[in-house]
Amino acid sequence: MSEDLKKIHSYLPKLVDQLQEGRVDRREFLRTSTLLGLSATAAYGFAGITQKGLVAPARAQSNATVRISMRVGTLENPATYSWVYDSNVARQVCDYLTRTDSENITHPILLENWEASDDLKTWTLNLKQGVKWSNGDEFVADHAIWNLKRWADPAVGSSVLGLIKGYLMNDEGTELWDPKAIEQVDDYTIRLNCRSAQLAVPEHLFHYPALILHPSENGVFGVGSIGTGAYSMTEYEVGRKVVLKRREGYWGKPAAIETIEFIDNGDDAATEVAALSSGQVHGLYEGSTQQYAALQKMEHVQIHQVGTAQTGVARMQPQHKPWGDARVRKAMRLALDTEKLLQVAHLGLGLPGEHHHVCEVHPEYADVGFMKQDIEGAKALLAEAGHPDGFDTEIFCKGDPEWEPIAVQAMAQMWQQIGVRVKISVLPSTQYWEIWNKPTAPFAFTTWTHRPLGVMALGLAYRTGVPWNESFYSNPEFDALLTKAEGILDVDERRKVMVELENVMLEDGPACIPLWRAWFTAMDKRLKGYEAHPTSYFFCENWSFEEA
Amino acid sequence: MAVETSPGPTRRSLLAPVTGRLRQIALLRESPVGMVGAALVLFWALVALFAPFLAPYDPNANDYLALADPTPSAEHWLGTDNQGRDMLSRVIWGSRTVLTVAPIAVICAYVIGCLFGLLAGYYRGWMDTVMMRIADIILSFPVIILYIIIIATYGPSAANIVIAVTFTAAPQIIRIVRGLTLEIRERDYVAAAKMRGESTWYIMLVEILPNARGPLIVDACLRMGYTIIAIGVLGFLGLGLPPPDPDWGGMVKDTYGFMSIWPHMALIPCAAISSLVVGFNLLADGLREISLRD
Amino acid sequence: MTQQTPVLELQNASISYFTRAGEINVVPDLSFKLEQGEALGLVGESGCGKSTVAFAVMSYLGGAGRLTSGRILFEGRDMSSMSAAELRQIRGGKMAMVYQDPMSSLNPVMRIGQQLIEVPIIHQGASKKEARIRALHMLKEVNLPDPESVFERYPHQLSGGQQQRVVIAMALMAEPSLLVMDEPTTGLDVTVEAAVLDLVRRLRQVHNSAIVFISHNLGTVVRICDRIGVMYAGELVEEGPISEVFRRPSHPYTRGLLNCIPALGSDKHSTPLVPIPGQVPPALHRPKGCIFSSRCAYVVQGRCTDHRIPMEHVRDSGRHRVQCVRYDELDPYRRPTTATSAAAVAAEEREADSVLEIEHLRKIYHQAASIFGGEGGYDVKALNDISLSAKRGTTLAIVGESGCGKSTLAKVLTGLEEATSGTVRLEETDIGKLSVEKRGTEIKRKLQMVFQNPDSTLNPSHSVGYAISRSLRRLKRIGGRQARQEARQLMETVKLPADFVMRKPRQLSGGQKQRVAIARALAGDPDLVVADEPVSALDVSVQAAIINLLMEIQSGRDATLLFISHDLSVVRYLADRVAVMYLGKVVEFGSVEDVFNPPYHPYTEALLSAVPIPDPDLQQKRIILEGSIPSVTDIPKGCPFATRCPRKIGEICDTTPPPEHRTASGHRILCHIPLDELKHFEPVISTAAE
Amino acid sequence: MTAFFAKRAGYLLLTMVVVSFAIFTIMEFTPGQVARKVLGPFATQLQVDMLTEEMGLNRPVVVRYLEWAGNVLQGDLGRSTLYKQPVANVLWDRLGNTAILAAIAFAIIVPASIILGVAAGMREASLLDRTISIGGIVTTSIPEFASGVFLVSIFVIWLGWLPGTSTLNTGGGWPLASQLVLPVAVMVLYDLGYVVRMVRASMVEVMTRPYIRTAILKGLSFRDVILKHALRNAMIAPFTVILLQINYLVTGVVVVEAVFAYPGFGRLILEAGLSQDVAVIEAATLVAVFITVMAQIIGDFGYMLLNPRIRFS
Repeated sequence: MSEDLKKIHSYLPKLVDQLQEGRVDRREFLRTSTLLGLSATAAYGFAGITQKGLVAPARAQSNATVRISMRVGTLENPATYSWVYDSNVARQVCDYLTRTDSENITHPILLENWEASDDLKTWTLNLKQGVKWSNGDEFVADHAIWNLKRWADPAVGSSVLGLIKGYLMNDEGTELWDPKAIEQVDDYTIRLNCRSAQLAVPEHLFHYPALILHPSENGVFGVGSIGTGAYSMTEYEVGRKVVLKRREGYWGKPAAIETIEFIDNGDDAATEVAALSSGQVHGLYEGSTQQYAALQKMEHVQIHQVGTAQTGVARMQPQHKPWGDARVRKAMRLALDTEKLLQVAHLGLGLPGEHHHVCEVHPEYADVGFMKQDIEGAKALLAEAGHPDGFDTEIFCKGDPEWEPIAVQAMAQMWQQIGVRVKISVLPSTQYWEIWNKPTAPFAFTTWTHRPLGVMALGLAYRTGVPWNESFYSNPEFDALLTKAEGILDVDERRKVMVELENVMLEDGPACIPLWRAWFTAMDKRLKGYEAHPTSYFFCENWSFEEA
Repeated sequence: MAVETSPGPTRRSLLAPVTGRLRQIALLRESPVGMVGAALVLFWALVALFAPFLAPYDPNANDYLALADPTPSAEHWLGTDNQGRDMLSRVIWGSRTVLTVAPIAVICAYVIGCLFGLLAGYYRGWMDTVMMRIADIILSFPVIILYIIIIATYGPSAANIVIAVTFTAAPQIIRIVRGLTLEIRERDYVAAAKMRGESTWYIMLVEILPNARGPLIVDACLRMGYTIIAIGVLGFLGLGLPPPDPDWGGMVKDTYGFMSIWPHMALIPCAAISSLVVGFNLLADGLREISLRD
Repeated sequence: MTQQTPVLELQNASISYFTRAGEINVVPDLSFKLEQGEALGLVGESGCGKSTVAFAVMSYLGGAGRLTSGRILFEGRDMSSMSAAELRQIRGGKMAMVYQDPMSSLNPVMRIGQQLIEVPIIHQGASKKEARIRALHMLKEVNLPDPESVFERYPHQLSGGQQQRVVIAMALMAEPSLLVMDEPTTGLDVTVEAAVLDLVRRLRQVHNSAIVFISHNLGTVVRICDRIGVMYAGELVEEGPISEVFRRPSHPYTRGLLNCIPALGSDKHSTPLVPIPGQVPPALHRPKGCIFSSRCAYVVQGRCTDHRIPMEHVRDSGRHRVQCVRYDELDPYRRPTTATSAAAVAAEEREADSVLEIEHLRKIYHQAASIFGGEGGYDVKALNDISLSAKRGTTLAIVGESGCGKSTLAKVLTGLEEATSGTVRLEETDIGKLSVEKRGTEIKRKLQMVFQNPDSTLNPSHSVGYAISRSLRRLKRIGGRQARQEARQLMETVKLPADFVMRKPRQLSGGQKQRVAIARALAGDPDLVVADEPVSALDVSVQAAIINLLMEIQSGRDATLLFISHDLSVVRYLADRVAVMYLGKVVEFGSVEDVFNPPYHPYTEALLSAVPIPDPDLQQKRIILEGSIPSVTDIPKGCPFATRCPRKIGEICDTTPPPEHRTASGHRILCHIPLDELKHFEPVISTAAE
Repeated sequence: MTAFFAKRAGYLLLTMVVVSFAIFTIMEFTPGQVARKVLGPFATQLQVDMLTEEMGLNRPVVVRYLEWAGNVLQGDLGRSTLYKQPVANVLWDRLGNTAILAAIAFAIIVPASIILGVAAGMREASLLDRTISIGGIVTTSIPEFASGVFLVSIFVIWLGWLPGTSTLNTGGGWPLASQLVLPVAVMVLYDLGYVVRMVRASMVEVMTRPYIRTAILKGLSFRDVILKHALRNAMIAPFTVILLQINYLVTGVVVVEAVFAYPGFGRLILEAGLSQDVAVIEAATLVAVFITVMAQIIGDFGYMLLNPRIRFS
C-alpha cells in the first residue's frame, strides 16, 4: 500500500506514519496529503472521517428563482478582480482548475488530478477529459495555458501574479523565469517547472481571479460569455442586478436551481435586512455585525457561520517617528485586550486576535502563548522608549464595513489608557485604497482576507519589498525564516520555524490584530446545499430550493 | 397729504426695526409660538453648556457588559449604542458639537452675506450683476455636490463642515441683504447721510445695515435650523465629524442598521435634532410675528 | 326737506377697537343724520376717527373693530341686525364706497371691464352683455376718453385721475342711494383733483345719491357738500350748513383749524398762521370733560372739564350744532392780521445779492425700452432749460404738479444727481456737475436739504441726538462736549425739549420728526436750505407750526430757503418769489405778488382756479383742464402746456416754443399770448363781499 | 420676448461653463489618481503609471477640459471609473428614476400647498391658520433622514405594511407602487411645509390689499372674493418658489434615496462624489445645473405672464 503511496509522492508514507503516531492532526494531514496528489476519498479513508463538502445530496431540479443580495461590481475583466463578490458571479459561469473547500481541502475540478515532484518544483496537471465549453468546444490544455500565461503577464495586472511571482517569474516579476516554466506536454497535460519549491500551487490556482476563460473572448467576461460552469449570465447591470440561468450541457451534475439573481442593495446594512425580512431576497452575500441581531430574529432565515482568518491589521510603519522603536510597537499590542475587542467590534463572533497574524484556523498554527493586555507593562515600555506620558498620533481607516471603525474606536479607547491619544480619520473607501500601502499613512487599519495558509498571509504582508507590504516592515531574519517555512514539507519541522516567526512578530512585528472574524451570512431556510466558505465563495451548482 | 390709514392697528412694513434687546424679548412673551421655540432652543443651549456635568458617562467609553442588551436600563437611561456607549451622554455631548459648529457657520455666512449683499445692493451697476451671477451659479450647484467637493476632497473636520455650510448659505444671505439694501438705500436718511459727506462704508454699515436687522434676525433663526439639518445630513451621509466625537447625524447613520431590533438607537438622535430645529423655526416664526406687529 | 326717513342715521354710535393693549374707544358717541341727495363733509386731522366712521357705516370694521353701542340706521333699518346676506345685498348696490388710493383699490391682475361688470351682475342680475353696455355707459358718464379701450386695459395702464374715475364709475354702477367717499382726491394733483371734484358735483345732480365725503382738506368739502361736520379725537365737535359754519365758526377747534390754513388771498406779512398748541390726547385715556380742553384757549376749569359736553343747537339757527358750553361767550370770529403792508416788505428785499444762480439747466435721463432690455429706449427731459435765481434771506418757491421736474431740480442742487448741461452757481462755485461725493465740506455745509416724508427722514435705528451730533461732526468738524452742547441749542431753535435728544424717531410725532430734520439741516448753519415738500405729509395744525418755524429760521439766520411744493396756498403764504414749473420748464417766474395776480400764465391761472379754498364767500373762476399731462417720452415740440391749454391761440402753440415775456419788475411768462393781453385777464379769485 | 429668453439662455450657458470648469479644477487638487480608481486598490503602481500614460491624464487641466467639453457637446459624457461603463447609461437611467419620485411628489406638493396655503392665509390668525402654520413649521424642521427613520419604524417595522427599501425591482413581492410610498412621503413632508408657508404669506399679504376690501364692499361673497380676486394675485409670488422646488426634488433628495437605497440621481452624485468619479460628477452637475436654471427661467417667465404689470410695462 505504501508503494502506490510512494508512487504518488515519496513523502506520503511518512505523512501517514506521523498521522498514526498523532504527531500531525487530522486536518493538517488531509490538507497536505491531498496537496501532494492523494485523492480526497483516500485521504479521508486514512483519516477515518466521513467526507463532507463535495458530495452534494441528491436533489430534484426545480424552476425556482433564488435572489441573493450582493454588490454587483464591474465584471468585464475577471483577471483583475479586486473583490470576491465579483468572482462569485463569474464562478458560476466559468470554473477553476482546482477548488479549496470550506475544510481547506483542495480538490481538482477542471483537472483530473495533479502530481508534484519530490522537490515540489515540478507540478504535472492532468486535465479532465470530455469537458465541453458552453459553445461546444472541448476543454483542452491550450485553453488552460492561455489563461496561465495571461495571469503571468504584468500588463494584464492580475493579482494572481503576486502569488506565482515567487516560483514562476523572474526576480523583477516582468516575465516567466524560464520559457518552459509553463510547458504543454500534450492536449490534456501541463507541466509547471518552478524556480523554487512551493507546496501551495494547487491552492494558488484557486485564487479568486484565476478563472479559466475561453481564449476567444480575450479575457472579457459579460452577458452570454462562454464558460464551463453550470450557469450562463443572461442579464447584467452594474450597481443594480445580475441574472444567471441554468445551462444545458454542463459537464458536471446539473444545477438544481433554474435562475440565480444577485441584487445590489448598496452597502447600506439596514436595506439588506429589510429586503431579507420582506422576502425581496432569499439570502445575503455577507452578513455584517449591524445585521446579526436582526438576522437572528428572523424565523424564516438560517444563519451560516464559519471561522476564518479574515482580520484587520492596525499596522505601524517603522520608518516613521514613534513607530521606529520596537518597544513602542510592542506597547501598542500590550495595551489591547483582544477578547473585549472581539466583543465590541464583532459581537464576539470569531476568535480574539493574535498579533503575529497566524490564526488557529491555519494548519501550521503554533501556540506561542496568548499575549494578554498589560497596561502597566505597556506604559513601562513606552517610558523606556522615551514617551513617559504617551504621545499623539493619527490612524486612518475605512468607513465600512461597519465593524472596522468600531474596532478602531475601541482600540483607541484602550490606547488612551497607556497615554497614546489616537485621532481617527475615517476616509471613504476609494480614498483609503489610494493611501493604504503608501508612506503617507504611517498608522492605518487595513482588512486582510482569509488565506488557507498562515505563511501565505505573512508572505504577502510582511516579506521585505513585496507590493502589499503596507507597513514597509523589513526584517531579514524574518524573511529567511519565512522562505524556509514555505519550503518545509514536514509539519513538525515547519511548526518549529513557525514558533520563531510568531515570536518575531510579537516582539518586533509592525502589527496589532484585534480579532479574527467569524464570517457569517443568512440564507432562507428553504435554500439547501449552501456551505459557508471562509473566503465567502458561492458554489451555486450545489444549491437547491424546496418550496415550503 | 395727511392721511388716515386703514382702520385697526397699523401694519407697518416688514422693515419696521425691532429696537432694544429687552423690548424684543418682552414682546416675545406675546407670541406663544415664539415662546415654545425659545424654550426648546434654551433647553438645548443649557444642555450643551452644562454637558460635562449632565452626562453620566464618557460618551466614548464602551460598556462591555451592556453589549448584550443595549436597550434603556437603570444604568443607561436611554440605553447604549451598538458599541456599548451610553446614548444619553452621546446625545448631550452631541448637542455641544452641533451648537458650536452651527452658530459659527451661520455667523460666517452672515459676515460674508452682509458684506457682499450690502456692496451689491448699494453700488448696483456691474458689481451687482457680477455678484448676483456668482451667487446664482453657487445656488444652482446641487448642494450635495458642494458638500462632497469640499468635505470628501479636503477630509471631514469641523472646520471643513463650517466652510461647506457657509459656502452654501452665503449666496442666499447675499440675496436677502441685497434686496433689503436696495429698498433702504432709497430712504431719505441715506440721502441725508450722503449730503453730510459720510463715507460709503459708514452709510452701509451704520445707516443701512442696522435697519435690516428685523428680517435678518428672523432669517438667522431659520438659517440656524437649516444649518443644523445640513450638519445632520452630512453626518448621515458619512461626511460628518470624524468618530468618536458624537454628532447626531453620525449617530443616526451608525445605528440606522439596527432599526428593526433596537429602534431606540436611531430614534433618540432623530428626536434630538428634530426638536432643536423645530425650536429654531418656531422662534423664527414668533420673531417674525412680533416684528410685524409693533 | 320732506319728512322721509333719512338715508343714513347714526344714533349715539360708539366704535372701539379691541387690541392686545385692551379696548380703544376711538369714537365714543356720534350722532348725525343724512337725507336723500344731501352731501355731508366730515373733516378733521389724522387720527380723529373720520375713516373709522366711514368703515362703520359700511359695517366693514375688520377683525378688531366693533360698534359697541348705539345704532347705525340705513334707510331706517339697523345695520347691526342685518344678516351677512342682507349686508352683501346692499353693499355695492344701495350703498357704495370710493377709496383714497385708486391705484391699489383696483385689482392689478384683472382688466378694468371685468371689475366693473361684477356690480350689475351681482346687484341687478344683468347678463354679461347688458353689464358691459351699462359699464361702457358709466365710463362715458365719468368722461373717460375712449371707454372701449379703457374697458380692456389693466389698472396700471391708466393715470391716477383716470383710475379714480373708474372707481367712481364702479361705485355708481348700481345707482346707490348712499355714496361714502373716503379722501377720494387726496392722492391726486391739484388740476386732476379739481376735475374729479367737478365730476362728483355734476353726478350728484344726476344720481341724487346722499354722499358722506371725508377729507382732511376743508377746501374740497366746501366745493362738494351742503353740510360740514368737524371731528376732533373721535368727537363731532361742530356740525351744520357750510355757509353758517364758515361764517360763524363756534367751536374753538374749528376756529383754530381755520387760523392754521393759509387762505389763498393771505400771505406771511398780512395774516400770520396761528398753530394750535399741544397734541391730540391719546385714545386710551381720554379727558373727562371737553375733549379739546387740554388745547383750548378759552377753557374754564369746572365747566369745561367736569363732565361730557352735550351737543347744543347754536342760537337762532335750526341746523348748526356745536359741542361747547362757552360758544356764545366768544367774540365773533375774524382772521388775525398784522399791520405791515405787503408793499413795504417787497421793497427792502431788492438790494440783497443772489445766493443761487441757475442758467439753462438741463437734466436728461436715458430710459431703456422695456424690461426686456435691448437697444432703442428714449430720453426723458426731466429739466428742460431752467433759469432761476434766489436772493439771500428770501424764500424762492418752486411749484408744479407731479412730473414737472421739481424734485429732480432738488436732486441736482443737492448733488444726488448731476446736471446734463447748464450752470448752477452757489456763491461763485458751479455745483451743477459736482455730485455730492465730489463736493468739499464747505459746499456741503452751505447747502442742506429737508425731506418730505417725516417717517423716512430720520434713521429709525439711531437716537435723535445722534443724527444731529453726526451732522455737527461732519459739517462743522466739532465733536464731544461742544457738539452735545450745540445740539441742545439746535433743539431749542426748533422748539423741541432738550431731553428729546435721547429719544428714538419711533417715539416722536410726524411734526416733531420734521423739526429734528430741520435742526439737522441747520447744524452747519447753511446759506441755502432746499426743502422738498417739507409740510405736505403733516396735519394742517402741525403744518402751520413748521411753516412758522421755517419763516423764523429764515429771517433769524438770514438763510435762503428754496421751498418746493404743489400746495399754492402754502406757497402764496410764505414765498417771496415763485417759479411755476410744467413738464421740466419754468413757465412763469416772479415775485409772489406778480405771479398770484394777472398777468398770469394760462397754466398758473388754471392752477389757481383748481385750488380748493375753505371760504364759501370767495368767488373762484372754474377752469377744468381736460386730458392728462403728456407722457415724458414725447414732449410736445412747441409749448409744453399746448395739449391742455384752455387759452390755446392756434397752431403756433403746438409748433414753436413760446417766447419769454419780461415785465419791469422781473416777472417772466413763457407764452405766445402777447403780454398786454395777458394783463387784461380778470383775477381768478375775487371776494364777493367788500 | 426673444430678448428675455436670449439673455437667460446666455446666463444658462455661462453658468454651465463656469460650473463645469470649477469642478474640473477642484477635482485636480483632490488626492489620488484616476488610473488607480480604474484598476482598483491592488494593482501595482507600475500598472497604474502605464494606464495614466495611456489615458493622457498627465496633460494640463485646460487641455483635458476642452477635450472633455468637446466630447460632451457631441453627446459622449465619458466613462465612469466607479461604474466602469459610459456615464450616459448610468446617468439617464438614474435621472429617470428620480424623475418618477420628483413628479409624484411635485404632483402632491403643488395642489396641497395651494389649498392649505390659501386656507391658512384666508383668515389670518384663525384656528385653521394656526394649525396649518405650526404643522408646516414642524414637518419642515424634521430632517429627511429623521422623518425617514420615524416612518420606517412605524410602517415597516411595526405595521409591516410597506417595504423597507425601494430598489425598484419587484423581486421581493412588493409592487413598484408600494416601494414609492415612503420616499415620496418623506419628500412631501419635508418640502410641503416650506411651500405652504410661502403661499400662506403671499395670501395673507394679498388679503390686506385695498382691492380685496373693494371686492368685499362690492357685495361679492367671501368665496368669490377669494376665488376671483385673491387667488390670482396670491399665486404670483409663490409661482417661482414652487418651481424652485423642482431643483430640490431632483438634486436635493440624496438623503431620501440613501435611506431607502433608491437608485436615484442624488445617490448617483453622492457615490460618484465619494469615489471621486470625475466623469459622473461633471455630467451629473451639468444636468443638475441645467434643471435648476431652466426652473428659474420658467419661473421668471411664468411670473411675468401672471403679472400684467410687467407684461405690459
